[in-house]
This record gives sequence, C-alpha cells and structure tokens, in this order.
Amino acid sequence: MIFAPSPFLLKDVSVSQVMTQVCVALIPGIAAYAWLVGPAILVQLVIATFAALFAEAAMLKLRGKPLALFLSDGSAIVTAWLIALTFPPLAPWWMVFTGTIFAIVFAKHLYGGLGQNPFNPAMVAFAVCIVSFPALMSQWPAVGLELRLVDQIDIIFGLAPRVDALTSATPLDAMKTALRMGDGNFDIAQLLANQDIYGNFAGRGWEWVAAGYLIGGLWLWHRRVISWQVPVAFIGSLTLISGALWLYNPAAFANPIFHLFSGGTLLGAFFIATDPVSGCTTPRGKLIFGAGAGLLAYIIRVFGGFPDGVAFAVLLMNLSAPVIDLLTQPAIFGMKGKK
Amino acid sequence: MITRHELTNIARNGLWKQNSSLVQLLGLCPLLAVTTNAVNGIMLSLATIIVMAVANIAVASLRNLIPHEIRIPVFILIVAALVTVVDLMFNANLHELYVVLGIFIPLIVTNCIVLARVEAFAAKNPPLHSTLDGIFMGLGMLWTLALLGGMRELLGAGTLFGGIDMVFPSLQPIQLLPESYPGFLLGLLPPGAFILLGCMIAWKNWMDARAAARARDKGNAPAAPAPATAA
Amino acid sequence: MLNLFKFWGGIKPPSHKTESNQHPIGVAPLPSHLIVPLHQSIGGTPKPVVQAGDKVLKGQLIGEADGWISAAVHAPTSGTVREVAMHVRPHPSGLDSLCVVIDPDGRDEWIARTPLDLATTAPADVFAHLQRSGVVGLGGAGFPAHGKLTPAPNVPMDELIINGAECEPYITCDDLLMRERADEIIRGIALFRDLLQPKKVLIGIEDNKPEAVAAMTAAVAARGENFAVVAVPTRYPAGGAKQLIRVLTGKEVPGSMRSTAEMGVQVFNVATAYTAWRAVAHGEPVISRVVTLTGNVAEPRNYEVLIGTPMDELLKLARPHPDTNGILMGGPMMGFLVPNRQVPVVKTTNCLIAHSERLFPPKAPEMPCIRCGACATVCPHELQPFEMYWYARAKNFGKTQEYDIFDCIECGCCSYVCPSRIPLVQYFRFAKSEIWAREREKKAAEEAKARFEFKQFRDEREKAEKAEKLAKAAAAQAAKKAAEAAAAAAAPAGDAPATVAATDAPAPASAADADKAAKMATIQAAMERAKAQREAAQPKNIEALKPDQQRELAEIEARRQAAGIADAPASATQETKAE
Amino acid sequence: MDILTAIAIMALGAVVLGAALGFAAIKFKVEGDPLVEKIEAILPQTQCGQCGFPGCKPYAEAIAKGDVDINLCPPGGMEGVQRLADLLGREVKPLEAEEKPKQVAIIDENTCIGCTLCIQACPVDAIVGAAKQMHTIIAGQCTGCELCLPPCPVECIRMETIGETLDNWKWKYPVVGIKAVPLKDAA
Amino acid sequence: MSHYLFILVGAVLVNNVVLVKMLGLCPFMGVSKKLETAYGMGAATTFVLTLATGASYIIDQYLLLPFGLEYLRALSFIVTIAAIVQLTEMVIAKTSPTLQQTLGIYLPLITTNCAVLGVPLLNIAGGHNFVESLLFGAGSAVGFSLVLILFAGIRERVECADVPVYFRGSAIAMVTAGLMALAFMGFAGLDKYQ
Amino acid sequence: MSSAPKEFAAPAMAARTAATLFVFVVIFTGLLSTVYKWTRPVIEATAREERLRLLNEVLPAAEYDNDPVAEARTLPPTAELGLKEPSTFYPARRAGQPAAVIFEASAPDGYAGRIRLLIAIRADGTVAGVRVTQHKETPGLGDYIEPKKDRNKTRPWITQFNGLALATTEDKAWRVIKDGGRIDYYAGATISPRAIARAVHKAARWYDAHRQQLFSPDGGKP
Ligand SMILES: Cc1cc2nc3c(=O)[nH]c(=O)nc-3n(C[C@H](O)[C@H](O)[C@H](O)COP(=O)(O)O)c2cc1C
Ligand SMILES: Cc1cc2nc3c(=O)[nH]c(=O)nc-3n(C[C@H](O)[C@H](O)[C@H](O)COP(=O)(O)O)c2cc1C
Ligand SMILES: Cc1cc2nc3c(=O)[nH]c(=O)nc-3n(C[C@H](O)[C@H](O)[C@H](O)COP(=O)(O)O)c2cc1C
Ligand SMILES: Cc1cc2nc3c(=O)[nH]c(=O)nc-3n(C[C@H](O)[C@H](O)[C@H](O)CO)c2cc1C
Ligand code: SF4
Ligand code: SF4
Ligand code: SF4
Ligand code: SF4
Ligand code: FES
Repeated sequence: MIFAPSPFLLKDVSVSQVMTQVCVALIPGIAAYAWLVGPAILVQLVIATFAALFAEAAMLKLRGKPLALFLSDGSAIVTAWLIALTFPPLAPWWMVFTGTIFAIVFAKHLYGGLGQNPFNPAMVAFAVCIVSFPALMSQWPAVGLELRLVDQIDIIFGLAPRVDALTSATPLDAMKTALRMGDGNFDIAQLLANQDIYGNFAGRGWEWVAAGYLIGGLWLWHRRVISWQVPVAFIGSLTLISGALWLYNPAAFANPIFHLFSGGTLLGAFFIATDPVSGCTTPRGKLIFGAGAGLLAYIIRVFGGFPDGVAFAVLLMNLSAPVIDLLTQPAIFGMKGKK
Repeated sequence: MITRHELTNIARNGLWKQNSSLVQLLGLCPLLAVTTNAVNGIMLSLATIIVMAVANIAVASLRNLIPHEIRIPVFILIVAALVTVVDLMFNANLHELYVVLGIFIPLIVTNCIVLARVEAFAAKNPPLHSTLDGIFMGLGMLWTLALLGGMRELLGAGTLFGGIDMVFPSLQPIQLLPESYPGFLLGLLPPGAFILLGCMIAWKNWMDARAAARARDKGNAPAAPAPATAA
Repeated sequence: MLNLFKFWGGIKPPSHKTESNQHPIGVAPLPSHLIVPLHQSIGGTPKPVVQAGDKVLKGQLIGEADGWISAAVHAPTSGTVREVAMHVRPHPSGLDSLCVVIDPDGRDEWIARTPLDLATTAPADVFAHLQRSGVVGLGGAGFPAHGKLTPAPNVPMDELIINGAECEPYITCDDLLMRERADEIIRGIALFRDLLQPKKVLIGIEDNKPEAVAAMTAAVAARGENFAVVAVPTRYPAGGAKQLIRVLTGKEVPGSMRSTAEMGVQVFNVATAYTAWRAVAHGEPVISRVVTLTGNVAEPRNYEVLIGTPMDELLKLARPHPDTNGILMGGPMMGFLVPNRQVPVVKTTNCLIAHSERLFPPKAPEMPCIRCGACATVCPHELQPFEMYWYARAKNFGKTQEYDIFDCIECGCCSYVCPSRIPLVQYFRFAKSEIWAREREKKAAEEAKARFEFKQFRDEREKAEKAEKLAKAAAAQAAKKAAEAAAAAAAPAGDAPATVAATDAPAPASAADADKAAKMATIQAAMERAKAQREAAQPKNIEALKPDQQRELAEIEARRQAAGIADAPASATQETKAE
Repeated sequence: MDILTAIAIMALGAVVLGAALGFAAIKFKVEGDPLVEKIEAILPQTQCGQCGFPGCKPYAEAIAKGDVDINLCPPGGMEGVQRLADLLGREVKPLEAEEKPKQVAIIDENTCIGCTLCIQACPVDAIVGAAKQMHTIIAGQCTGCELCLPPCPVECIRMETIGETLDNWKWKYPVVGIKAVPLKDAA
Repeated sequence: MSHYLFILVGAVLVNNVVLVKMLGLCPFMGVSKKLETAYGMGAATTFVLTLATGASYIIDQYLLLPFGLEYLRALSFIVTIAAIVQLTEMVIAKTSPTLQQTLGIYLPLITTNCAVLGVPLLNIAGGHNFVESLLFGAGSAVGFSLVLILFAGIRERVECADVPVYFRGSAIAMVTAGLMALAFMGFAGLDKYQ
Repeated sequence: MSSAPKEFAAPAMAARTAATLFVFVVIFTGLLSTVYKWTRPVIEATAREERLRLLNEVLPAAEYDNDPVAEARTLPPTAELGLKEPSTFYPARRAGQPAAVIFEASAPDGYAGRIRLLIAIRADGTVAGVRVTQHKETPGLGDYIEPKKDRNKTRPWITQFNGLALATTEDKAWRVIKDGGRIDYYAGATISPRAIARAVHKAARWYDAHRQQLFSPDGGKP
C-alpha cells in the first residue's frame, strides 16, 4: 500500500512557476534598460546568474541537499537578476560576482536556504557593495553615453580603463550633490528642467526603465504572485512624503513623479519589497512594511548618506518584519472583536 | 600550590573551552569595536589581562573580608580602580593608541568577562588559581581579538598590523595583498566585524565537532558535546 | 430571499461529482462476511453483548452504548458471530480495535422492530431510543446524535441547520439521498425541530446540486413545513459546520467553543436526519448507509451498503481499473488511504475512491515554505498556516499553539494551494497529536506529584503518630519503671514485668542483667504485634480508586480465587469498603 | 592635598551609597524562590531518583541553586533538558543516561505473594493490594520508575513498554525527502 | 527644540548604541533569544541607563570637575551605577512582584552592560548639558531596546530555520546582528544636519 | 546564602555596609590618586608633544622658534571659520617676528557632516599646511582627505593647499578642478574636497582681514 496524507487533490502550482513569473515580469524593464541605457546590463545579468547558480550549487553540496531540485527552483536567478539590475551597469565583474556570492552564501544559505532568510539577499548584496566599494557603486554611465557592447564588456572585465568621463552621477545623486553644495541658491525645479540629464520627468532613459518595471509589476499583481498591499503602501507613502515636502518648498524638494520614476522606486515597490520570504505576511503587516520602506527610502535618499535608499529601507523593514507580523496577527475565525 | 591538572584545566578553559569571545560571548564590545586591526585588539587585550589578573588576585585575597550585600559594588570598585590605573598608563605612554582605543579602555570596567571571572572564579578560589585564570581568560580574549583584527584589516585594506607604529614607532604595517586590492571595506565596518565573528564561532563549533568525532572514533569518549546548541 | 454571508478563503477544486450522481442509489449485495467495529462514533467504546458462535438477527444489538456519549452497534444482517476480536479499523493509524465478525446466513432476517410513538414519548426517551438505535452524525465526525439534540441549558436555540452542502469533490451520497428520499429527511428534520425547538430551520445545499435543492424544496412544501432550503455558493469547505453556520446565519463559532449549541445553532447532516427518522418511525437501527463508489472505477455509483462490508468486496461493484493502488475513504480533501483493503465500511464512510497514480499523481517533493501567504488567503479559519508549519516543523509546539493550531479544521485548503507542496495538514496533525500527548504527560505528572506528596504526607503522619505512641509508651514505661524500681528495692530480683512493649525505653540502671533475655523476648513479641497491625492497615492507597478500577481489581482477584492462588479471604475492594 | 580631596569626595559617596545599600538590604529583604516551582513543573514527577536526588523536588532545588547540571533526569528525556535550558538560559547538554521508551510495571498475578513490599516502595501509590493478597499496578498511575522491582522477594514485577493503542496513537512527522538532517535532533 | 529632537533620534537610529557605537553587545546577544525577555531587558535598561546618565552628569559637574578629579570618572560613575542597580533591584523585589517577574532577573546584568558606563562617558566627550545628557541617555536606551526587540523577533524565527549545523546558535545570531548593522548603516549621514 | 545574620537592624546594617565600603573606597581612591599624581606630568608632557607634532605637520618646525603651545590663545566662535564654539589659535614667531599662525577651522558641508581642520598660514599669507583633525567621510571614498588614508603617500591630496596665497592665487583657482579650479580630486568623491577647499579659502580670507589683530600681543580679538 502507498502512504500519502490528505489532501490528495493539489493545485497545479510550484515554486519554480512563481519564480519564473517574477523573471518574466522583469523582462519589460530589462528590455527598456538594454535599449535605452546600454546592453551592458545583459552581460551583468549573465555574470550575476552564473555567480548565483555557482554559489547555490556549492552551498547545496556542502549542506548535503539535493542539487537539481533546488537549482531549478529559480529563486537564485531572481536574486541574481535583481542584483544585476540594482548595480551600476558598468560595474566591474568581480564586484557583481562578490556581491552575488555574498548574498547567496551569507544572506541565504547560512539561514537554511530558500524561504528561511530574514533579509532580502539581493539587497544585502547591494548594501554590502555600496559600503565596501562606494566609488565603484556610484559610477553610473554618463547620460547619452554611446558605447559599443564590446567596449562595455571590456570595461566590465577591466580590459579597458575606467575613464571618469564615462560616468556621471545619477539624477538622484546629482540632486543630492546640488543640495550638498550648500550655497542655497539652487532650484530643484530648474535643475529638473534640464532635459539632458533628467529627460521628461525622472532621468533620461531611466524613467522608461522604471515604467517597464511598473508594467511587469502590475502583471505580477494580476497573476496574484504579489499582493497589492506592499506596492500600494510603498508608493503611497513615498508619494505622500515627497508631495508634502515638495508643496512645502518646491525649490528644495523634487516632485513626487520624479521620486517615483527615479532610482529603484518602482523596482523596489513591485519586486524587492514584495519578496515574500523576508517581508511581512499579514495584510496589515504588509501595509506597514510597504509604507515604512517607502518612507525610509525617501528619507535616506534625500537626507541620508546614500544616493538611493531603497535597499537600506527594505533591509531595515526586513529586520522589523518578524515583530510587525507578530503585532499585526489578524483575528482568526470566530475571534473578531475578541481577544 | 597548584597541580598540573588544575593548570591545564584553567588554561584550556580560558583559551578554548570557555573562551570568552567564542563561547561565553562576553566582552563583545571591545572584541568588535576596536578590532579594526590586530594591534588594537592585542593592546586592549593586554590591558584587560593586566586588569583581570590583578583584580582576581585582589578579590581572591580579600574575598573573606567583603560582605555579601555589597560584594558587587566592591568588586566593581576594585576593577574600576585598576582600569583607571591602566588608563592613566596608556595615556602617559601610548598616547596615540590611547586616542584610538577611546572609551574602550575605561569600558574594561564593564567588560562582563572581568566581572564574570571575578564573581565566578576569584570569589571562590585561592589567589594563585585566580591570577592564572585571569591571565588565561585574557589570553583567550587576546588571540580572538588578534585573529579577528587581523582578518578584518586584511579583508578591508590588505594590510596586517596596521597601527603597529603607534606601539613601536620603528615598525611598519605589512602590506599583504597587492596595492591594487580594492579593499573590501565591509571588513572594517561594524557589520563585517559581526559576520566574521559569527564565522569564527562556527569554525570553533566545527573544530569541536571534529575533535569529538575523532574521540568517538577512538571509542574512548562519551557522547560528543552537541555543536552550537549554545546561545 | 435569505441574506447569505461569506466565509473567508476556501477553494474551488474540480468537483468530479457528475461521475457518480448519474445513477440512482443501488443496493449492495450481501457480502461474504461483515466486520463490525464496536467503536464507530465519538465517545465510549460500546461493550460487546454477543460471543463467538451466537446467532444474531438483522438489527440485533451487538454492542451496548458505554456512557452518555456513545451509541449502540447492531448486526447488519442475520447470521452467526464468527468471533469478537481485534481487526484493523478504517483509521489512518492502521491499528486494531475490537470488532464483531458476522457470517451472514443469507436470510437477512430482521429482529422485531418497535417504532416509537412520538406523541406519547418524553424527549428523554427519544434520546435513549436514538442512542439505542445507534444514530450518530453521518457527516463525518460521528458524534452521537442524541448528544447534539439535548438542548443547551442556558442558550436558546436560534437555528437548526441541516447540512446538505456536500462540498468535497467526488462525493455524491448526500446528493442522491436528498434526491430520492427527501420526504423522510424532512420528517427527520421535523423530529429534530421538535426536540430542539429552534426559531428557524435552514437547509443548506451547495448550488451545484439543483436536483437536490428542487427535491428538498418540493418535500418541504409537500409537508407544509416552514424550513428554508437555501442554495449556498459552491466553495470548499462550505459544508464545514462552522462555515455553513457562517454562510447561513452570519455567526462565527470560535474554534475554542466546544459545541455550536453555545451560540444557539446546531448542525446535522441530511443522512443523520434520515437515519433518525428511520429509527423512530420504523424502529430500524443504523445498519446501513449510502456510500459513493467512485474514482478510478468503470462504474461509479452510490450504493446502500451494510455497515461492516469489507471495502474490497464493495469496491468490486464499481469495477475498479487494474492500476488502482489504494482505497481512499472520504473525499480527496479530508479522506485518508485505508490501511488495508479488507477494512470494513463504518457509519462515517460516505465515499470510497479508488486511488491511482493517474488520478492522484504522486506529490512533488516538498520544498521549504516561501511564505507566499497563499495558504493564509484560503484558510477558512483565517489562520496563518505557514507560521504553524514553521514552528511545527521545528517541533516548537508552544509557538504553534500561539498561532491557534487547534482552530485548524484540517480542511486541506492550505495544502491544496501551496506552491511548495508542503503537506501542511500533516504537519498540523502531527503537532496536535504531540501536544495532546504532552498534555496527557503533564496531567499524569501532576497527578503523580499529588500522589507522591500525599504518600509523603502519610508517611510523615504515620511516623509522627508512631513517635507519639512511642513517646507515650516510653513515658508510661518510665513511670512504671520508677514504681518497679521502688518495688524492686523492696523485693529484690522480682520476676520480669510481662507488659514491656517498647523498643527503646531506657533501661533503668537498677534493672538486673538477668532480666535482659526475657525482656528481649517481649520486645520481639511487641514488634511482631506492631508489624501485624501495620500490615493490617497497609493498603491505604486503595481509598481513592475509581469504580472501574475497583471493578477491575475485583475481577483479577476473582480470577485468582478461581485459580486457587490467593488464600486471603477478603478482596481488596471489600477491605476498602470496610475502612 | 589633591589626594585628600579625592579620597574625601569618594568616601562621602561611599558612605552614602553604602548606607543606602545596607539599609535596603534589610528593609527590602524577600524570601522564597519561584524558580524552584517553575523547574519542578518541567520535571516529570516520576520521583525515581535516577537524577541522584530523592525525588523531583530536591533535584529542582539543586538546579535552582546552580549546583548541578540540567541533564540528569532520564525520564524527562532530551525534551525536558531542552525546556530546562530554555527556562534557565543554560546550554543544552545531551542526557547523561540513555533515554528509555515509556514503560509500566506489571505484577504477575500468579506469583505475587502479597508481601506489600512493593507498595511501600512505590513513590506514587500506583500499587494497590492488601497484605497476603495479589497486588495490582494501576497502569494509568504507574510512572515506570522501576523502584518497585528490587524490593519484590519473588521477582514477580516486570516492566513492559507501553504499546501503541488508538488512545495514544500519534500522527507521524511528515516524511520529508529533501532534508538531510532532521531539525532539532541533529544538534 | 529641533536640536533636542535630533539628539534623541540620532541616538536611537543614526548612532545606535549597539549597532553603530558597539556598546552593550553582551546583553544584546545574551538576552535576545526570546521576545519576552527582550522586552524585559529593554525596559530595565531604559530605566537604569536614563538614571545613570542623569546621576553621572550630576556627579561629574558638582563633585569631580570642581576639584579637578576627572580621572575618577569611570570609578565614581560605575560604583554609583552599580549601587543604583542594586537598590532598584531590592526595591522592586519588595514592592512589586510583577515588576520583579519582568525586570528582576535582568537588573543585575545591567551593571556589566558597557552602554551604561559608555553612554555617560560619551555624554561628557560630546559636551552635553544636563537635558542633552538625559535625552542622549534615553535615546541610547530606546535604541538599545529597539534593536534588542527586533533582534529577538528575528532570532525566534531563525531558531526554527534549517541553519547549517555549525552555524546554529550564536554564530548565526552574530551574522544576523551583522546584517542588522548593515541595514542600520542606511541611517548614516542623517545626523549631519543637527 | 545570606552572610548577614538576622540580628542586624536596618540602621546598624546601613552603618556596617557604609563603613566597609568606606574603607575600600579610601584604599582604592588613595591608590588611584597616587598613580594619577605620579603619571600626571608624563601625561601632560605627552599631550603637549602630541599637539606640537600636529602643529609641525602643518608648519615645519624650522619656520619658528617660539613655543606656540605656550602662547596659545582662545578665539571666540568665528563664523568665517565655520566654528560655532571657541577654538584655539597658536601664533608662531621666529626671532620675535610673526612667522605664521596656526588655527582651527571647520568645513560644515562635508559628505557626512563637519570636517575639522587645522590650518597654518604664514605671515605673508601663503598657506603653510592643512590637516584634517576630525571627519566622518566615507571610508574608502572620501577619507583620502586624511593623509594617513590617502593612497598617494608621496604627495597626499591635502598638501595641494601648501603654497596657495590669496595674493597670488585667483579666487577661482581655490576650487576643485571640476568646478573650474586647481584642486585635484578623486573621481566619485568631489563633495569632501569641495568642502575643504571652500573652508580653506574662507580661512585665508579671514586671515587676510584680521592679520594685524592676530599678531598683536594683546590677543586675537578680531
Ligand atoms: C465532550 C464533548 C462534548 C461535545 N458536545 C457537543 C455538542 O453538544 N454539540 C455538538 O454539536 N458537538 C459537540 N461536540 C463535538 C464537536 O463539536 C463535534 O465534533 C462537531 O459537532 C461535529 O462537527 P464536525 O463534523 O464539523 O467536526 C462535543 C465534543 C466533546 C468532546
Ligand atoms: C472541511 C469540512 C467539510 C465538511 N463538509 C461537510 C459536508 O459537505 N457535508 C456534511 O454533511 N458535513 C460536512 N462536514 C462535517 C460538518 O462539519 C459537521 O460535522 C456535520 O455537518 C455535522 O452533522 P452530523 O453530526 O450529522 O454529522 C465537514 C467538515 C469539515 C471540517
Ligand atoms: C555610499 C557613498 C558614500 C559617499 N561618500 C562620499 C564622501 O565621503 N565624500 C565625497 O566626496 N563623496 C562621497 N560620495 C559620492 C558623492 O555622493 C558624489 O557622488 C560624488 O561626490 C560626486 O563626485 P563626482 O562629481 O566626481 O561624480 C559617496 C557616495 C556614496 C554612494
Ligand atoms: C515577488 C517576489 C519577489 C522577490 N524579490 C526578491 C528580492 O527582492 N531579492 C531576492 O534576493 N530574491 C527575491 N525573490 C526571490 C526569492 O524569494 C528569494 O531569493 C528568497 O529570499 C530566497 O530565500 C523574490 C521572489 C518573489 C516571488
Ligand atoms: S502556501 Fe506554502 S509556500 Fe506559501 S506561505 Fe503557505 S506554506 Fe508557505
Ligand atoms: S487545514 Fe487548517 S490551516 Fe489549513 S486551511 Fe484548513 S483550517 Fe486552515
Ligand atoms: S530523575 Fe527525573 S523523574 Fe526521577 S526523581 Fe529525578 S527529577 Fe524526578
Ligand atoms: S508501580 Fe513500580 S514502576 Fe510503577 S510507579 Fe510504582 S514503583 Fe514505579
Ligand atoms: S563588553 Fe560590552 S556589554 Fe559586554
């Protein structure tokens, strides 16, 4: 006789399906990125994927877990892609590699691997690299930089020198630098009007990459891979605070549209803050998680020491998630209004 | 006075089995805060060793005179006085290092390991044993701080014994990794300190487990101690 | 019409009902033998009242209810009792329990049936009749019906709900029963109504059974009752008692509440109502039920089946395909694979599904939970299954309880949707039974402690009493000795006193050595006496025995007497009474 | 001069603090130790003395004092050690002795001579009987401590492992194919 | 006013005692296995630390500085703190059994919490006045409690994770603390406006 | 446990404890004070040496022959130097003649807050040297402003200011190259050098305006 516990009927879903959908949803954003900013991102995606699978396989082997089963679950690939998408596209290969390895080994497998990591591995990689190699992590390709793919690959692999002219500050960084000039005689609105850097509303080219993430994210929500709470709360709180400060002083603070479409906001709202493993799980908890992440991201990117705050905001919310979840447990059947 | 067995016991406990940094998880603040290089770690450990050894002598000799209710304030008083002496000495003779180590010299007072040893060992044992216990506990701390500091600076900057010139002005740090090493700064930052210490603890667990497995293979040991169920 | 409510979560698995509901209920032929487990309902195990070799008639009592929460068991057909022995029961444990095995004589001869005249019978007697007829809940749990029919003392009964939802895939027995025997069901409901006196009677049927709804509505109208037949949205587990209550009344019965009656609602399955009516109006005890045979079979259909029919014999009626590799009792969501194919049909067997890999492919390997939350969105009890799983997996049972694991009804919705293929329900069952075991242990430890402390207290007291006695004796002794010494002074070397009974009374300095031997002897005698006394008073610890333990003791003692081992005239229990 | 000021100021502080402490030590004295009760609640109350103490309570007291290890009670098993470690914040240690399956004592009906010696030995009054009668062990109350075995002059008591019945049957831990090491037990 | 707010928020988040200043790590590691105990330890530390900063300020200003006895700071502070802790403990034990249940066992541990001595010393190094000292003390204490509680929350979960054997227990806790410190680096630079 | 026998009443106990603590405190404070008394001269000497060494880093010892530490004066808070609190100011003379001044300044707009500087300006207005005494710039990125952390050991970044003078250097040149000036910087970290350049420039102008007062013997009360 066979033994199997009930239920005997199961829905046709699996972890690798979920992860594949996330990857598919990233494609519009990646396409816009490769098209508008440069195909180097594709190289970085390959490097990161390779590093992630390598680290995953090594750790699984060390821990005596079945390789094929877990390598095919696709979670390492999601992590890798998110790392590649958050790093500067011309970052040296070894930095992407190190970051990915660190993410998979320290942030994921030391906690038991898939599903058990309290911190978002991709964001750990980003944070580790930005504190370790701040110079390299803040070199973004100069606007309108036209480089052949071969040249870009040469730069990534250190075969061609990194020329300063290749890089420029990202819109967010430029804005902060302007703020930091301290003369007080600058006007964000004027700055933003500079279409060379800022495009139509939030950084030339980048705004459409962000729009690509938005499309992918909405599709993910439509497929119910993510729930609405985190993105809505994230975007909502970011819009609220940036809107309030912008209304208060439009010369010193950028408008909400700029904040929504620049940096990692939309990637973060739909793909990063929604990581089910390291985020909150209760409905109210998700709202708090998203809102907290949005708020912190704004504070850090505008007032703090880093060009963009999404990564740190997500990590900070990750570390609060267990307690938030505990405090927002929904009332169970029959216990509403009691307890 | 002291048997060989007791001596090896005290030494083993201090250096490995009850290592303050890896097992008891005491004295963590200096362990993590000052170990941006090996020299800082070693010098602070030396200061701690002195304090611990002398405090242990003092408490062990005075233990019968100290009333129970105020034993903690008195122990602390003794430790604090010793620490201040050390602090003054550092200030006078190793001023640069004194500045680098900052408040972590006076904080030896609250270093749990000092008080823990005083309470747990010196208050119950004769002076000679207590002194040795203090010294070995301190040596246990010393090697962990030195190792952690060394790893951190190597990872973070590619050098070893940075800051040695503060102790011996004639010596220079060793550049171990090539100049082009980009410096994995995480090593020098607080997160790196925590993570590396975590790895050291895991390493110790692994060593213990391996030793236990060997002993078991020889067939003369009782059940192996469980690795890392501590904490 | 009626305002319906929604319950949280739930799923819509493929229903697979049309396979088996196309044909009317068939009658299963007499099987070669019948294995009737005595324990078929919640509560005490009925005591067998037949022995191997007895001739029994159809409907004859073979197991007598043991206590109030228990229901009788009857012979499903006439024949000979082959044995009363341990047989595997249809239970996931695969463990044995006491069963009566009957060889049918083929005559299927009824015992005399006595219908109950409801007009003249007091409710208490109706309950007794139901219990004697073995009427238990046929919806799944098998709780004796009379227990649920006894009105709660303080809470007025608002609604009586009749559960015709039949939400699990594959199962159609209630559907067919409602289509074909609606009138008798309605009469049964009316009986329940009379006993419980509810303000309203609601009959909930999932809206994927329009024929059943129509039949029931017609039957209600025909009888002129004011029962409401309500089609509820099809969503598993709408048939769960608490979900159905929620849908029909909006009330949420908390998991911690032992009985829904505390909220003024009571739920019965349609088949329960039907069997109750048969028992009252025709005097027929529960000896058969409708069972759906479906799954990997050529001719799925419902049959009226005798309780005790071995499953493999029964399943043959539906002609299982050759790749069938197991029998599933119940639905695919909550049922279980029976431990072997020879286990019998019992009162709670509503459906047998022939299991095959084609129908139910082996599960993909379990992955770790990715906390996607899908399980929480379908859990009808609004629990956090992944948290319960997280802690159950690590055997941190305290935490599972903090997440209300005991509110889980094991409906399986969470497992159904889990992308990681985690057998969540299995983890919850595991955790629950571990917690129960732990509770049992804790209770045992507490009792042991109490008994230990009592024993210590008793020992102390005895010691104290003895010491006191000794002290008194010693004092008396001393006084006597003093007197004697005085006497001895007068009359030297007198005879030894005959009444010395103390062990350590100080020997007076004046006592002569010659006395010693004699004195030792008397001391010895006194000790013997004391010991005898103590022995007589020894078995104090049988004071607190429960009656059944005393009975058991008496039985053992009787056995011993019979075997001629014991020579003591009195049994322990008698002595207890004497005390 | 400096030294004297320093001493004077510190001495002032010392006297104030010392007085306050001494005063408080008497005024706010409390007795009793709730810890012992908590520990005792974890011990299985088998009262078998395998821990080297005459019963569970003395062992609990010794643990509370910090005199002994927490891994001495075999009936409590590894789980008991785990819970004690949790309560006391101590390290989990493997049990000193082997963990045994749960057992109950059974008296052979035909051999028992009714000497009452086992009754006196049983710490939890699980044996009933009168002098010169067959004695019986109430299985539900027997903790399996084996203390009744040695005193029996005719060796009619034996221990029997409690089998699985429908009353104590437990659902098993789900069989998980992918886990190399089961969770807690590996540690 | 905003200056005070900056001191408070800065002490809680930007210059968190535990994760940035690296003080009070032993209780942070030791008393974070369970949320329940973390709450207790947090409350006890908040109480003592705030009191200690106040007391140290007074001692420093009115007893040590006037006589040029700065070198006695560590000594006098810690002895005072130890005495305060012991007094509090005794008073609580007698007057409030419930408080004793929650705080009692943690109080003695506080004497060896570096933060209790470190924060007053940092106060002096930072040239804070009385109000600033108190705010800095309270902020540090709240920061300590905050990260302690969050850490305990994570640890309770990680406790049940399938962590590689050698990393179970304190090793993975250290790694977790490291990642927390990494996250807290996100606050870096937020205090430059003060 | 208790070694305190029951007979003690609270006040008696208080006295007893106080006395014991008193004895211990007296002993250890005495010990400590003695050590302090003994080490104080050394400590003071070291501190002085330290100060001097720092001063010599910005102003070569050969350029003066007085004891600037002894002549040090306190400056009131000076906005031009970015200082909100009083600071110290060291006049250096050579053969009695004003040779240079060494003073503290602060660049408020560093990447991570204030950068504290020690600046030496010769009597003729040329910058003799600049040192960062305190900063919180990003390790590995902005910290090359500190010669110890600068990868270029032969000619650390901060030495670029040596020799600049208001008189000979046009205002524009006091900026980083990126902003059109002369001061070099490391790519990706322009904020810290920019802040320092601005602070040094301001300090030079402040010195220029107060040159007279600074060397007047009655003290630097500009
Ligand atoms: C001691 C005891 C008393 C119970 N009393 C009742 C009762 O009065 N009414 C009732 O409906 N269920 C009672 N129950 C049992 C559950 O409520 C019963 O399993 C439920 O009615 C059947 O619903 P289910 O099939 O959804 O599990 C009792 C259970 C126990 C153990
Ligand atoms: C998930 C779940 C689904 C259930 N589905 C049904 C059902 O479809 N029909 C039914 O009669 N009982 C169903 N039950 C049992 C009911 O909860 C309840 O026990 C029964 O209706 C009570 O009636 P009874 O005592 O007459 O059996 C289900 C129970 C659970 C836990
Ligand atoms: C984490 C981080 C830390 C930084 N720290 C500093 C710093 O300490 N000093 C500095 O000048 N720039 C620092 N920067 C860079 C500035 O944000 C800014 O990008 C840079 O100064 C602009 O220089 P550029 O004009 O050469 O691109 C940092 C950037 C990052 C991402
Ligand atoms: C909606 C969604 C978002 C995800 N976001 C992330 C992410 O931000 N970072 C990451 O490393 N993995 C992400 N993953 C992949 C996976 O959950 C992650 O690697 C786990 O944390 C590994 O245990 C995501 C997966 C899903 C389904
Ligand atoms: S559905 Fe499965 S994977 Fe998703 S949260 Fe629930 S248990 Fe975890
Ligand atoms: S089995 Fe339990 S936890 Fe899962 S959905 Fe059903 S009630 Fe919820
Ligand atoms: S070993 Fe355990 S059960 Fe036996 S007496 Fe000791 S504590 Fe009690
Ligand atoms: S009967 Fe025997 S084994 Fe059972 S509790 Fe009593 S003494 Fe122990
Ligand atoms: S060393 Fe800082 S708290 Fe222990």
